[in-house]
Amino acid sequence: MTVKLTNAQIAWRAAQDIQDGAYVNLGIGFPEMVAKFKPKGREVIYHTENGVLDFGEAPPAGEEDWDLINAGKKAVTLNPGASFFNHADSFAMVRGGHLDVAILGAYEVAENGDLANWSTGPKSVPAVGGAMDLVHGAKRVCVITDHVTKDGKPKLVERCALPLTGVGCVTTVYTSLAVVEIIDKRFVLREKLPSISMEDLQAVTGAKLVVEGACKDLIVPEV
Amino acid sequence: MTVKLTNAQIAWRAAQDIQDGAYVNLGIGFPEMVAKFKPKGREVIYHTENGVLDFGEAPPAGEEDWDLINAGKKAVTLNPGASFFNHADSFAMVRGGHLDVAILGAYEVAENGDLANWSTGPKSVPAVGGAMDLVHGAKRVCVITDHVTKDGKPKLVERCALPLTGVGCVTTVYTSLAVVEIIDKRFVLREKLPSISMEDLQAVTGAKLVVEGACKDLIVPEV
Amino acid sequence: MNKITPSIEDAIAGITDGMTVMIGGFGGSGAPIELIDALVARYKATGSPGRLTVINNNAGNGAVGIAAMIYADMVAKMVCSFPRSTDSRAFTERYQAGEIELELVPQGTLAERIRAGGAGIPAFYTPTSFGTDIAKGKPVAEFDGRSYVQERWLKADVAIIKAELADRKGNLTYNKAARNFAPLMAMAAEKTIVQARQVVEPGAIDPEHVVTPGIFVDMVVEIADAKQEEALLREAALVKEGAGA
Amino acid sequence: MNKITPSIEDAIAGITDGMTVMIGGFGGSGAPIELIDALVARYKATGSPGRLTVINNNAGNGAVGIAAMIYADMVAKMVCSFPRSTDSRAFTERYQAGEIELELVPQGTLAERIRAGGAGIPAFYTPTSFGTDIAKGKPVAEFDGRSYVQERWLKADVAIIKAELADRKGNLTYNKAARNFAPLMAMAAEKTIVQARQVVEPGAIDPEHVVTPGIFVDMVVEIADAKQEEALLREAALVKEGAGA
Repeated sequence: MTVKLTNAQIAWRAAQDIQDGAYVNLGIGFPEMVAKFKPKGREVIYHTENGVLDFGEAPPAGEEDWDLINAGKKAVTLNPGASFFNHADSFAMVRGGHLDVAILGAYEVAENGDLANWSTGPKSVPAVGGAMDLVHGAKRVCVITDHVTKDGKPKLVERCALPLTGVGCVTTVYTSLAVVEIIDKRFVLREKLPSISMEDLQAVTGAKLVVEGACKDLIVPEV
Repeated sequence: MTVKLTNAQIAWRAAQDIQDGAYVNLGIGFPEMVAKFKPKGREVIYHTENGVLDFGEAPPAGEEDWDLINAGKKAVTLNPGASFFNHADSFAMVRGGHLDVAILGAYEVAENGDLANWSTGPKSVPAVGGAMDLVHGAKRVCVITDHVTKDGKPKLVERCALPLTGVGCVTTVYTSLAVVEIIDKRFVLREKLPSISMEDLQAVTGAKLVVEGACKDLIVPEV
Repeated sequence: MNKITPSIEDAIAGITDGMTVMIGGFGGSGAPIELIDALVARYKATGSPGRLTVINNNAGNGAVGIAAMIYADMVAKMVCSFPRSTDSRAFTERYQAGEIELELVPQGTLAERIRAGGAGIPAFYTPTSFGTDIAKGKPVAEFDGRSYVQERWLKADVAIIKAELADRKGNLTYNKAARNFAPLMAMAAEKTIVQARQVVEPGAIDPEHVVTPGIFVDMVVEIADAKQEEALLREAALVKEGAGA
Repeated sequence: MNKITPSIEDAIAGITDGMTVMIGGFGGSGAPIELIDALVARYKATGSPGRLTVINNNAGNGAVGIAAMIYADMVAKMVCSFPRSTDSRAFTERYQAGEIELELVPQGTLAERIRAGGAGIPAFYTPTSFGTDIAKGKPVAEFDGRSYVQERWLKADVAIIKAELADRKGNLTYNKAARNFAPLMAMAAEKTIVQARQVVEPGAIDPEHVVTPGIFVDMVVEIADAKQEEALLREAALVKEGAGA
């Protein structure tokens, strides 16, 4: 099983499902990459927890305004129609269900929609940020992740072993091998790489993959 | 007992206790009169529930802007340094304890600080407005009122008979005959008209008036 | 993304029987008269939308705005803090005849419940109304030795509000005290329909000055010369005085 | 009424041992560096104010701002959502040595708790953290079939924040995303101390554009050329790189 999507390709695939006019929050790090692959012709409005709506790309090096940053503390620019607001209003947008899509990374996703993405255990300094709010706000809570850990262990599991970020909150998982929706506490397989068999995919997945209707080929260009 | 303060004189007396730099909310109607008697040299900032801080006097007739009104739906003007905000922020100022003084009218005030000022019973259309919030927000909650009803019945009572606006909320009562503070669920008499005897004042008061230290003469100019 | 709708009828087309409708305004300031007029006209022409629950600080005044909706018998229930006004005959008549339901909410609690609806807070505690008739039947709790009443969020199917400037992305400013409940209602409604005095290009409103970010807005109709409810009431009063003289 | 204080030392004079201090800023944007520097200088000179509880989204970065307070051993407890940063050595060292306490709060809950403190709401329910370790020991309740966690308000003795414009009545604007927690902290603290880039006459800020009304502000110090925390950190990193080369 040497064939799998790169992180960029996973981000590309997730980006295809973001509709024109969507309000989107991209988590810090890998999820930020999704913005690069917005399909042409679609207008997407990005929200960041620290109180900016409709921000744009990073400014050229040397032109940063460090009072104009995103939640990852990276400098950003503004699109026409941007707005600033305080943190309570920002999380009213999140918690109040006003975002269409939130995209986050994951350590583990369970078939019941539970997500673990904030703590690998009691050793490190705990830090949760806005993830616990984001998973309960957006209409679609999407995870992008490698299908397995660096050690080859499944990240899609029956029950999360790590500390939870949220209960029953994930709607879609985009992995390096497949696209999986969580429906009625089951992993419903929507797409898989054509190069991997159902058996091999199930073997690296920690919970049952259900096929309902068609399972399409997961086809992603080189990006 | 024909000698008593006019409404204007009650308002004048209440105005004397508003300190320089105070943030003040004046209830609709009679309490609005207090603004007229602000002692010279003091700067008082008025708050109105519908989202204006630091408004000024009424504009000349014909120059009203009906989008610039107070809670009594009267046209007002702005002082330099005024601000607009939404209703939730406006009541955050109230409920959050940021106002120094709120001045309201009353049907009844009880010695335990209970106030009844919103409903005279089940017959009329009930309407509460912002009074129930105001009585739990300001640092000083002052009532200005005639000492007795039109029928001569006491308005300062042991327990309110009418529906309550708030429990244990009133701090000071300015009446047509006296100034009374509510301390530890007792009416503590601070000032009374020199022309009325303690006995006569007690006779028109529905609960015991306590004197602690000096009871000063209530002296108010013609206004 | 273009939230501008040229037709006021199209803007309100999604409002149907039995919906809960938040209507911006405090007294006459901020009342979206043209949107209300279009609703009343549609009801008179088609019998819909009826049986509405209307959330507003007041319950109409004179015969315009919400009072016109009540007179047209479109309103089954009012949620408000102050249904009495200088001339609130429409509501008073229907209420005393038992033809309209009233949920009376203290003004600050009304504002906070609407904000809570918009912010995903299903319930909160407030000192307001503790120990009063308004608190009857509501859960109470003590925090740090003081007693509080639990209040629930308020949401709506639709909010109709009046703004000053708007852009195609739905960013809004307001005019003076006409702001009042509008930014909260825009957050708390499934769909927010705005009448704005002027539509401007995105970016024309300084990002620092946006009061309602576009995420809370669904449709915008430009009404350049909007009626002002208080001005209408005063005109009507003058006409009446004239007629009486 | 004049809330302008010429001396930064006078402005912070009321901050004493054991106080709870809210500090504006998200990462480096909005960090009131000069107010913090003055606090650290006073602590180093006098041993006070120490044993502080600091409320901020983060727990300091590099050796400036809150990190400088932690290095100076002024901070007994941090209340924050994200104490890990690119270079959060100061906090990490003290935390792993058991020398500093941490109350970890999800970012949206942190914002809402501070707003609740300012708005007189002692407790509210949020879906955030339900079923997680963060919710352990907190009351939970079900509303409309969904489970929520009860969270309490957060208040402080003092807030120190950074603003863009200020007038003598305390009205404030902010610069871009430096706004973040500052308007909430100004509401939730007993005393709010502001460093503003520029002091202007009352009325110079349009009443429509005031972000924090003066009622929430107690003292204002004008700091025209304030340091920017992120810029300081990048300068420090460059110096270090240079030294290492």
